[in-house]
Amino acid sequence: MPEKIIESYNVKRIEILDEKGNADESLMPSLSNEQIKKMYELLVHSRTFDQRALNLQREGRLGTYASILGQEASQIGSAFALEKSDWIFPSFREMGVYITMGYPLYMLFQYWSGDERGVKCPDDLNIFPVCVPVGTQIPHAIGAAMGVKYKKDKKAVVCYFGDGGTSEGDFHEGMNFAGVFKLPVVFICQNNHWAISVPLKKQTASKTLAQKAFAYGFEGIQIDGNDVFAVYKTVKEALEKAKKDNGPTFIECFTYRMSDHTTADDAIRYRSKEEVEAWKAKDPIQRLKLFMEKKGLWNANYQKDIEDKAKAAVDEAVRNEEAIEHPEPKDLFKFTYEKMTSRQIRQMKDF
Amino acid sequence: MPEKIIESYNVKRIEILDEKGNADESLMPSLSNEQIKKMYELLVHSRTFDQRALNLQREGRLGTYASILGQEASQIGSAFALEKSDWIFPSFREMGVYITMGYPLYMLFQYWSGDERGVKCPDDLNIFPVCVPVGTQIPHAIGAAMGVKYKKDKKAVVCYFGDGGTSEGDFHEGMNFAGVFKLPVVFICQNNHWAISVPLKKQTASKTLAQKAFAYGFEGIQIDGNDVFAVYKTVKEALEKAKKDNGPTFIECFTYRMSDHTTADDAIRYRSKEEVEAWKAKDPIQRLKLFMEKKGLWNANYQKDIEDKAKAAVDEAVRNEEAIEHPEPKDLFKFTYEKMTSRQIRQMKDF
Amino acid sequence: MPTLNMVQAINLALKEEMQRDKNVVLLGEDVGKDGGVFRVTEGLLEQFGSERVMDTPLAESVIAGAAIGMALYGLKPVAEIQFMGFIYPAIDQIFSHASRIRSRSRGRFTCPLVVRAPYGAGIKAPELHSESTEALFCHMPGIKVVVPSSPYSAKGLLISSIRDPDPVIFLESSRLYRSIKEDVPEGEYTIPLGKARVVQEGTDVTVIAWGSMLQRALKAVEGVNAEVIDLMTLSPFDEETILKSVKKTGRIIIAHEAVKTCGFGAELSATIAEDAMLHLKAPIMRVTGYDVVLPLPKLEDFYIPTAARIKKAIEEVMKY
Amino acid sequence: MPTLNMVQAINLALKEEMQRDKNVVLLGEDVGKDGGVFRVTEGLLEQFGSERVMDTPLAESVIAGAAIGMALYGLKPVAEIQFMGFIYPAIDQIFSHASRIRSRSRGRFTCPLVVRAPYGAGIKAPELHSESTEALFCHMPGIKVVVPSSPYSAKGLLISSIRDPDPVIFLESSRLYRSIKEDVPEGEYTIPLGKARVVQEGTDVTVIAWGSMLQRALKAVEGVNAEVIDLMTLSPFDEETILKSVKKTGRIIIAHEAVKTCGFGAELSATIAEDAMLHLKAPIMRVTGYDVVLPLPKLEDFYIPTAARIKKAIEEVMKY
Ligand SMILES: Cc1ncc(C[n+]2csc(CCOP(=O)(O)OP(=O)(O)O)c2C)c(N)n1
Ligand SMILES: Cc1ncc(C[n+]2csc(CCOP(=O)(O)OP(=O)(O)O)c2C)c(N)n1
Ligand SMILES: [Mg+2]
Ligand SMILES: [Mg+2]
Repeated sequence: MPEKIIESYNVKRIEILDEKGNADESLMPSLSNEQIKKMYELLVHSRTFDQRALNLQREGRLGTYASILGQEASQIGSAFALEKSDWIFPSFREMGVYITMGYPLYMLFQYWSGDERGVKCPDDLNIFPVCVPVGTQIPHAIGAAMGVKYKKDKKAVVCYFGDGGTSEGDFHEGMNFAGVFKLPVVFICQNNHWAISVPLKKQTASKTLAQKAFAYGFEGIQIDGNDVFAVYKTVKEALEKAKKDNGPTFIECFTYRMSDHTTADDAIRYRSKEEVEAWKAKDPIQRLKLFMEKKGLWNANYQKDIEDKAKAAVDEAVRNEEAIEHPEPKDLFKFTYEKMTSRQIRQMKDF
Repeated sequence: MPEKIIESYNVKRIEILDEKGNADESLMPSLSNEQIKKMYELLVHSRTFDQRALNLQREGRLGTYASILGQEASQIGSAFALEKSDWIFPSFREMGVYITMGYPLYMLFQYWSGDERGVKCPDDLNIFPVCVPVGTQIPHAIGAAMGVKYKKDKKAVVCYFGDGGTSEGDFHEGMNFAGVFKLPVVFICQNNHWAISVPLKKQTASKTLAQKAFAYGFEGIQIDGNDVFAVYKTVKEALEKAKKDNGPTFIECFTYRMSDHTTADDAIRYRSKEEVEAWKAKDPIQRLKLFMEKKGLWNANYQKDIEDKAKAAVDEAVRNEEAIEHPEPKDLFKFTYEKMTSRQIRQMKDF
Repeated sequence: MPTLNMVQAINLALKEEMQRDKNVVLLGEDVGKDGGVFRVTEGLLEQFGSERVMDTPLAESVIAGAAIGMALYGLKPVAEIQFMGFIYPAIDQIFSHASRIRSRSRGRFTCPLVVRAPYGAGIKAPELHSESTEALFCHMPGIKVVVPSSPYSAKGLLISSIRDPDPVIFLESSRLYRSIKEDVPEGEYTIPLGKARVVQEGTDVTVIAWGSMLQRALKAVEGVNAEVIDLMTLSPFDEETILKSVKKTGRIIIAHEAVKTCGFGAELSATIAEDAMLHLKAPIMRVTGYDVVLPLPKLEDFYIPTAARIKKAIEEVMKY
Repeated sequence: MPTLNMVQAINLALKEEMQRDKNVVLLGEDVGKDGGVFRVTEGLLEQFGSERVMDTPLAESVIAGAAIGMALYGLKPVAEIQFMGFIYPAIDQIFSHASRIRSRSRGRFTCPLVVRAPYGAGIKAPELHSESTEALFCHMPGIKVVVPSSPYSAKGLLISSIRDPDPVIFLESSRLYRSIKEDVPEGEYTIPLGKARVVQEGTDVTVIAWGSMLQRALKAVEGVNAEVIDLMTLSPFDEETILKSVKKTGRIIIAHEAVKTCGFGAELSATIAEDAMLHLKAPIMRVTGYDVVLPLPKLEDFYIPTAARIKKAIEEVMKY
């Protein structure tokens, strides 16, 4: 058989909760009503935070900020599946993950106001600071996963990045390591269809991002990233697989960046209103609300209650953040090395 | 249909000429007897060159050298499909490609003796110099292919690299560009199963290298790299496709590095004799000889004749190379910029 | 003559060079439809089409590497790296190839390309958006490094860089992009690479600066009989102009935004200490960024050298 | 006490540190089964197993990046880059992350890792196997750079580097690997980072060198009353020892294998010109590689600074 097929691959896509709030019961993950409500609250909470951050930026009270609008289900759904002891390597657009993990809100504002102290992760969490150079956090996740494996810890490592991130060399090298060393890592790619002004089609000719995993010998799967149940379920299973030492998983969350790339961007320059409108109908919060309403878990009072709570928490965080003293110029010198060099000590005398 | 298959991929493998010299007529490329003999002569020629290079190195008359033993069919078969006007980006183990393209033999010895002048490609060829950092030639091939496309030239660009090369970020980024811009480029990956001491299995968990192309939205195919007909046919078709602006192709030549990695290496340290022995039976030259013998194209006289010719050509090249004057120390300064800097001019006074 | 800011001047240089020479093409992240995140390439996609103004995937190494391949093939690519902090993944292509291809092939292949990148702090941007590591590229023979300090010089230097037969790293101070305007002639003019400009003559002290520091240097010398040199090309740099000034003033201040250790100021100082030592009246002082990891916005103003710090250094050397 | 060459001394340091601390792990291309292309890690796979001595795929960026992740997680990775010329793809991870993680996280996360690489010319190797671009790494705050010049110092410095709380680039002269032997004690001893060593005291001239140049410096000073300093750590470097020697001899020669422009010699010279100018009796001379693309083997001996060139510089400064 001189021309033969030696391998075959299928790309799967999972959807559970549709736009009308109907869930596929056969795939539905086991979640208590309390958990579902908690998820909903985190979604609302994250969006409240996000809106406030955008407002603060407009008022000049925050620096450049990257909105998560539209991507909340991918972030909350995935982080909800995590344990506090898991290690998380975010990019720069994962405020919903930080919030779900219980990261202090005021510190997030502090970071986006240009203060390193905002990403000094509390000791009981393992969230690596915001990673600015696209894709470069992936190798760190690989190394941490190698550490987990070496120490035989019952932890998983999760790494977040965007569709644009899949074009970088570090994505490739890292994915390949994950396959070769069969690492306990879950890659969560938020395919929000844009990398600043570059649409997915110009980012890669690959039909799905999920299939990129096949090049590294492990499972890749596409899920509806605006469907918090699909995200939760898929990530949860991938984490369990990782913790059983059954290797890595690549999850493409099919979602959309509803906002500008950052507050320094103006998306009107490069994409159509129609495209954005079409995605509005797929809003991740709206569909969970409809689901909960059908189940009797949601009503207007409840909505008002959690919105008030979210607003109060964000208000307090803003107050706390704005009460923090400006960092000392001397701080410039204190964290480059464990001990300052003699040259630094001399330079510090300028202050 | 909440859990559905949205894409499917098959990895094909092509074999035409088996170890006993039998060719699958249904797949056989159209080649005249003269062409087949020419191919055979190039195979012998390349092996003669290679053996001499190894000998010269042992005698201290050449620097570190990377043998092509076992990979001749991948190199000669692919280069035989090329036109002189095509652009070629080799790695460091493509002496068979240079030889097939008619590159002056003595210059190859000159290069491996540590003299840049050996890779000053003659004007009628477009072979880029030996590229030492693994995988880094791939982006150059991409850029050249973008040039071909921009100028609407009827040329293709060919890029060679090894199995190890597929692990580098530049491979990934380059492949992705090729897919996005639909470039007229043919990637020829000589999977010789080793990257120095690292076997393919530790290089990637991917079952084939061919399937890596699917991640970039274009065709990847595995071929028997010790089968000069399969190589020629596949590359020829890929080149035609490229020249018709139908995009890139990735070809995995399944072959084996019979020799040490380079003359500075000692493969006994890390691989078994059995493995090497098993591959001896798949020798690319032997099987073409058997094929030709069956077709009445080969006999012992012919063999002697072409061996003598190859030896004579190599002898002459060695003589020519050894007659070349040592490069001038002043040459150190002459090729950094088009014009020497004032600092360089002063430094050159040391000589 | 139009009064332009640096963004407009660079845009004009690109436009005119693209009109003049069909081989000039642009590539980079967001350079097309978006016109670049700083709008430097605005309007060029519309004018020249997507074959010449290429939005690329997010991959710096192959942006540089593809530019190399294009240059080998006879094009004149101008690649944009979105911020200098993202040039590091492209360093391998620049150091291992762009710089060496002429030498490697003994001149058969050459690499006439330009890599443009905004550099420097002061715009309250996120991490890694504020690098000024120009010295790294000056340590690599085969590469030229150009850093304009004003709209006028930006246009003339960029045209020269595009026409140069060798690879050029062209660094644009993002802080200056829109903060200074200047008369910039339409139509072609070039400023030669490798030549510094004496911005102001003086006899008591020489201040050498480039890019983002020139304005501060000029401010610092107010009221002093100082010579101010805008280096413009860092590699290869204009030893002659500098040594001449040393011989004249005998007091040297070098100001740069990069960290002190191994910044380009070190090379200038070392050159002077080697070739003009006997003309020095005072220690050679470097006024630079501190040897620290670049801070986030809240501390960045404390990091960037100020006119006051340069002034202090001048007072210091004037004591000798 | 065994007499070891540098390969053996480094191997011994790795072995002892791995015995002492289970968190010390090795990774890199061919470091396992093959024992490294220079055999520096020979025997360690057999002794410590493939969980601690990891042959990796061919991917420098993630070798460095994974080392960072391991360090974050509490391991002490020692990554090998096969030749310094192949460290460029890893520069982004080193510059953007290893150097900044402590600062970025205000100390919550740190990066105690070592990246080892053979460096320098003189072994007739192919292109890009002969780099000595140590100065690049010295321009990046947060990174330490160590370059041993002998088996004894290699062992002691490597142990210190592994134990250091910050990332260290550890460069090993491939030319020295097997060309010098020295008594190297078994068992632990450390040589502190950041301290230079006065190899030989003298009064007339100071020669500063490191790594591959120290032997040539010592040869060059034969018959001269010269002080010779082995810098050992380039970043942070030992200003004190150097300035003290300047004050003593007043004549300074710096020898390094890297190209002259923006080599680490520039920083040393600039530091002296700034802080000890008045003690200088002569120009500060740099004896370095030429400002050219590194040649292939046939010309490499003409590139590397020789003892004769250092000697000539000494004669030069002795005229003052
Ligand atoms: C290495 C690097 N190059 C360029 C940038 C500038 N930049 C910031 S975000 C971004 C697009 C990222 O797209 P994607 O990965 O899809 O993430 P998203 O912004 O959509 O969340 C770019 C180009 C960067 N931060 N890092
Ligand atoms: C970037 C880089 N890293 C490391 C090396 C050292 N090195 C030379 S060849 C090689 C293995 C290459 O393997 P492969 O790509 O399979 O090609 P092959 O040698 O088998 O032809 C290595 C690691 C290099 N040349 N470049
Ligand atoms: Mg995106
Ligand atoms: Mg191989």
